[in-house]
Amino acid sequence: MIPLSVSILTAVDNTTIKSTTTNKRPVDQLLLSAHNLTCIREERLLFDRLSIKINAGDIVQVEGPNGSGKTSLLRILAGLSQPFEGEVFFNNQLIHHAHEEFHQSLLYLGHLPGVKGEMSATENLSFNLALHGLTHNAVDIEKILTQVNLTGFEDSLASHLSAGQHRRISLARLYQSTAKIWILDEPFTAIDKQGVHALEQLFKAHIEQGGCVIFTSHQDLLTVAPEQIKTITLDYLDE
Amino acid sequence: MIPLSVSILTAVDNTTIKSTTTNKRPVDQLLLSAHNLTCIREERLLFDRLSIKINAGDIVQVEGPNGSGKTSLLRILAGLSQPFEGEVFFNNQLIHHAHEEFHQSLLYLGHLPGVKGEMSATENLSFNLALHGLTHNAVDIEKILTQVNLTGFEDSLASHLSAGQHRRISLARLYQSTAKIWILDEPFTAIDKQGVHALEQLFKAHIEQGGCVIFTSHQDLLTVAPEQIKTITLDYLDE
Amino acid sequence: MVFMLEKQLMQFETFSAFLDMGGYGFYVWLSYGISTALLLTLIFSSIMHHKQVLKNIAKRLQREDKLRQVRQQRKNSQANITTEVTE
Amino acid sequence: MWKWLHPYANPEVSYHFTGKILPWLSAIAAILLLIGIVWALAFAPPDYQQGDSFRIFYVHVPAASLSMGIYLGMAIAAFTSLVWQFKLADATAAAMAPVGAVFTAIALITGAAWGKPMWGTWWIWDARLTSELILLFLYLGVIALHNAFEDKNLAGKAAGILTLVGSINLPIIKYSVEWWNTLHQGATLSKLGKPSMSLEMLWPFILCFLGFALLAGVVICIRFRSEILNRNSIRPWVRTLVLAQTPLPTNKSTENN
Amino acid sequence: MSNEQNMKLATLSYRAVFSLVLKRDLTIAMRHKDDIINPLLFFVIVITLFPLGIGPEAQTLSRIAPGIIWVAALLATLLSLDRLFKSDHDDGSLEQMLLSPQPVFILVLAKIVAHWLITGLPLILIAPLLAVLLHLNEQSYGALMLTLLLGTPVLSLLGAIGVALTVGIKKGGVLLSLLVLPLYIPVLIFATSAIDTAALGLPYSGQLAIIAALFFGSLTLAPFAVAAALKVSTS
Amino acid sequence: MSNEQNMKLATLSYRAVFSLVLKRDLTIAMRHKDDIINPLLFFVIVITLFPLGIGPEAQTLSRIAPGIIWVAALLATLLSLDRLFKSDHDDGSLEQMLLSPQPVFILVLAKIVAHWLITGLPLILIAPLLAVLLHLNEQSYGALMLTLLLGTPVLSLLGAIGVALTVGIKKGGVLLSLLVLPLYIPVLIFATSAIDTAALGLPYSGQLAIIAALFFGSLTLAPFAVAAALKVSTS
Ligand code: HEM
Ligand SMILES: Nc1ncnc2c1ncn2[C@@H]1O[C@H](COP(=O)(O)OP(=O)(O)OP(=O)(O)O)[C@@H](O)[C@H]1O
Ligand SMILES: Nc1ncnc2c1ncn2[C@@H]1O[C@H](COP(=O)(O)OP(=O)(O)OP(=O)(O)O)[C@@H](O)[C@H]1O
Ligand SMILES: [Mg+2]
Ligand SMILES: [Mg+2]
Repeated sequence: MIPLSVSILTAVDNTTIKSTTTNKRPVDQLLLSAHNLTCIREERLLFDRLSIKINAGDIVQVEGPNGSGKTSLLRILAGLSQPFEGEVFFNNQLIHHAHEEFHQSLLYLGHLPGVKGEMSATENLSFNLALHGLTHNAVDIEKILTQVNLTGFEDSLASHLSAGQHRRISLARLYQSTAKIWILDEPFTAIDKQGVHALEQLFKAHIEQGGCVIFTSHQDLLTVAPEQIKTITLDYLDE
Repeated sequence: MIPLSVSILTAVDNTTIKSTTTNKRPVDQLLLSAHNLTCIREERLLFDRLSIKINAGDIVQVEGPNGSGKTSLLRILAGLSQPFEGEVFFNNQLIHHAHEEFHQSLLYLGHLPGVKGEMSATENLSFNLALHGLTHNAVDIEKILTQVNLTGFEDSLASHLSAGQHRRISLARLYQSTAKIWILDEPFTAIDKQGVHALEQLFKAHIEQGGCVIFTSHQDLLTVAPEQIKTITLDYLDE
Repeated sequence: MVFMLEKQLMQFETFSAFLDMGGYGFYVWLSYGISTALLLTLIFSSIMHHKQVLKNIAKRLQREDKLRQVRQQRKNSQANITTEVTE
Repeated sequence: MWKWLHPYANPEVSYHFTGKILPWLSAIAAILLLIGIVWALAFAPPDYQQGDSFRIFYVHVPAASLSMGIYLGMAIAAFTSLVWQFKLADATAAAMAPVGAVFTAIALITGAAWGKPMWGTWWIWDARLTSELILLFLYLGVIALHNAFEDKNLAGKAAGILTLVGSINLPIIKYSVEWWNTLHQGATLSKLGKPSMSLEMLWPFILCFLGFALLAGVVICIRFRSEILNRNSIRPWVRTLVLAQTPLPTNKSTENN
Repeated sequence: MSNEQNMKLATLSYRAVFSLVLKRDLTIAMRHKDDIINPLLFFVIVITLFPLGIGPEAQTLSRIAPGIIWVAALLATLLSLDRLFKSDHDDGSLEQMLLSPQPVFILVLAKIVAHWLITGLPLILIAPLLAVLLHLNEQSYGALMLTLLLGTPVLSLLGAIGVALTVGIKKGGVLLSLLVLPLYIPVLIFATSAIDTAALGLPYSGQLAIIAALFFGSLTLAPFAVAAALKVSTS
Repeated sequence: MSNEQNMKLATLSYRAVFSLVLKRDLTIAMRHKDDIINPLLFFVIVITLFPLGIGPEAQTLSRIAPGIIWVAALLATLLSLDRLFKSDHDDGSLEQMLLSPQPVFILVLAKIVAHWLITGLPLILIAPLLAVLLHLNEQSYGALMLTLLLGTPVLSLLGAIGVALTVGIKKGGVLLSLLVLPLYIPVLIFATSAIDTAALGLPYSGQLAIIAALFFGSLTLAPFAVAAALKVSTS
């Protein structure tokens, strides 16, 4: 309950918030904040009066055992679910009120990749980008697919790809994202080691450009120094 | 193409087979073997004339980048898909011929957990066990669920559980399995660290009892000594 | 005048006439019967539903209790192990 | 705008308030219905044309009007909850649907049982009958949708949207069915003109009508209370209340307090 | 791993496997009570659509009532077929069943019986009511009930073959109807003909015998066809 | 991240968003050509079931033809509704669309239009053929085509509301019919009544006007109802 001077603020009982002050950015630009979030699923209290502030340049890892509420928290931050109580702010406005700007600045990838099996990798990617207001020519798309190691699979239907390749199509959006806020739910699922490495590099580049990354994972990041990462550790409440 | 003296045998081009002779079991009991497997998906050659022998006491990790054919290999070994060429033997019989015995000795968990969202954790587990010929009373079931950390969720519908808890219901079967051959496709997906640790212990116990484990994962096992693990590394063939 | 008098009286001379309803007995009693049955079912099921809700909440409270105990036990045993190790 | 409602908008207050008025409401409803029905069955004069089958009237018409009235109420509640995020309205709408469905079913069944002696058939595809049948489907749709969601808050919102869509459609349906019937069938089986009701027929009718309406209110109250508990089960006041009433879940629980 | 004494490893008897799977499917259906009510409601609603589309004259309706009731039963069964294997396929349960040491045709038979109990039986129970709505000839009620009793299991059995064939295909919904409806045509023809014959007061045992033959034929053959189809469509 | 110059970030115009989503949905449908053929085949099969169930007399058939064609159109649309949002929901695309900066009602409208192009339009094209099979009165062909042209979009629009409400629910299949079919009744009644009126050689512009009103009403209101419903049922 003690407000820290750094980005992530308060929590009750089960939630440990670790945050270090290695942020070297001159101005801590506040991107996303949550105030007194309480979440109840199945009549079970997942977290209680959780307050978070996320600045430009933050990498936030939400940790915790299975079923502790990581996905629930991320969905609330993205505005996909309503919390039982509490609010989420973007630019000092409630996210429902700043609907369009918030969605312009948000990139959310959930457990489900949002990739159509009936379309090719190229078609999937260009639709996903266009939907978020980014227009590309074919060459760009091919370049991005190369970056996620899908060369040679550009025209395969997504349903004919392996689990990891399928996920890579959705991750490809990260390479061209203009959104500042990335919210990623277990982005490393099914991705091979080299892919995980590439993703981590991408995270670092993104925060250097003034973005922030909020993600969950049961693996630790390997190439990002631990002190660069802020962690929110959720745990079962009634302990 | 050089037949090694140990369990895993031959492969062509892209497939590295590493195998160490730390197996201290007096008799190498052959459990599963594959002969000259060739797999073609989407007119792409995944592996060519791959031969494998898996003995009691083996932990075999199938490795390789996304899309290299791990899932395809595991499904062929379990008899769920037919290879383009080659055969799989169990007890020196083709697996289709030894249908019932093979299925008695096999536990396969694929990408999909095989858990019904409409049933509770308890109901799911006891059905899954009963289907494989294991009968239990309620106390046993509750005990197993405690082992996979689902205490308190016994009666929750599976669709109301988190991603990891959902998978844990299917993994619970491992705790009571009488099958010798475990084939597990990315069993650690969505499982938290403590859960991964518990699974690894389970693997060790299983091979000590004369079973074998064939699994894929993009993470390395942490508590099993690397020399205890045999790896089959698949890679893109035309590289 | 006769009408006015009759108003005070029951319309049926005998009980069986009452049951017969001028030949329409089956239909009248069918209507009233089914209506009563439906309404009673509705009332009964609403009350049962209410009790079920209360019961479910109570059950959940109990389950949470149990969960808390299990976690506490686990925590204690873990604490024991770590202290043993450090000693 | 809804400030003045504030004290009643509190779930705890409204739970206890409805708990207090419930016994009174039930008592009045029971008395009215008892008197009304005995009067209707035994003392009211038979219709000069329909004879004693007319006694079905005393159930049929209240049920039919309540079936429509309750849908209207449900639509208003759904509107309130969607527009002003007024959560209790949600619970009210959820409580009304099954009650409305039962009254619709009663209207249909009593109507059919009246139709057999009067028209010679249990069912004809008359405008009024058909639209009442469709009303039943609308009710069942709302109930089924409500049951299909686990989270009752979401269920309320979804059912609310459906109720509103249905309420826009209801007049269209009614109108279309009426038109359809007259187009196809020149001479509808002549329904009895409104009997100019004598007082001795009117009184039991009024009693029955009020009785049924109050009964509907009572059941809606009971269901409303369950809905509130369901939606607030995490609140401390519910916990204390439940613990006070059911020390052990196996014990029989009493719901009146 | 040391608690193997707790359990009994048994090759279950056919009956045990059958009742295990039957119980599971019924449990799942009971969880969503809607699953039972909805095909029924669909049946009722489809039947009410016809008077609305055709017009309210009792005579026309009575003439076409057997056809309408049977077509509606066909469609209601068809729509509910998805339940049979689709969801089991999508969550991997089907894979597990095929890998279990139990004979697949028994599993399949149990699932089909559960499907009929959930969808076919309620249709039969509500059919007389709908017959009233459509002014069905009073002499035909017996024939209607008998044909439904023998015919709806055939619908479930034959339908299962169609679902098994399409289960691996995304959006098999309408493809399914294409495969299954032609198989349903004999049932439809003999059933309505039996009801029409009954309306004339003539004996209809011939038609009934044919439906019974269809029933026993599909009961013995369908489970094997389904088992084979499942193996093909899931690999 | 340094290649931002390669792309243009633009708040797309409504038209651009609309055509983007429309194109996508049509592409997906074209991949499975079945998607277009199947509702059509279902329509044809259901209509051919009736002569089988009712008997081949031309007079009866001609009498009930408008009703049967329209009921079949209703059911074919209903069966194909699943395509609208279900698969997008199951693979997470719907979530992404709701999170995109584009207004949801435009996305929704595009999807509905695509659905109509894929299912409604083919029905209209094949309807005359089926009308011949059922001996529809020759004077009614115009009315049949016009009512289908105005009526089937209403079916897609109203149906979308039902799908949006049930998209988060497993096995919403039959629940959907319960929600949607009552809403379809006015279209059914006015359309068949228009066709019947036309058969008598009378003007049917009244019925047509009402169907047109339903069309414009649902065109303006349904996208918003769908957007609201989607937000509720996906959270
Ligand atoms: C299943 C069959 C029937 C249904 C669904 C039905 C439905 C309705 C409905 C919806 C109303 C309107 C209530 C209101 O406006 O408040 C009504 C009123 C009425 N019904 Fe029926 N009815 C049926 C059969 C009958 C029969 C067979 C009779 C008598 C022979 C009858 C006599 C009346 C009368 C007298 C009224 C009150 C008239 C008025 O206030 O305008 N009904 N019915
Ligand atoms: N259903 C399918 N139809 C056609 N081709 C497929 C199908 N599934 C996979 N493939 C192809 O087979 C190749 C191997 O797929 P597989 O799923 O075996 O890879 P994997 O090694 O398990 O990858 P991952 O690590 O991503 O799970 C892929 O390149 C893919 O293109
Ligand atoms: N759809 C749902 N309906 C009801 N309860 C749910 C639902 N999804 C999750 N829950 C409950 O919410 C709790 C938290 O779930 P959540 O998915 O947020 O966990 P998580 O931290 O993401 O876990 P994991 O690491 O397994 O992904 C779980 O205990 C579960 O019981
Ligand atoms: Mg999660
Ligand atoms: Mg794989």
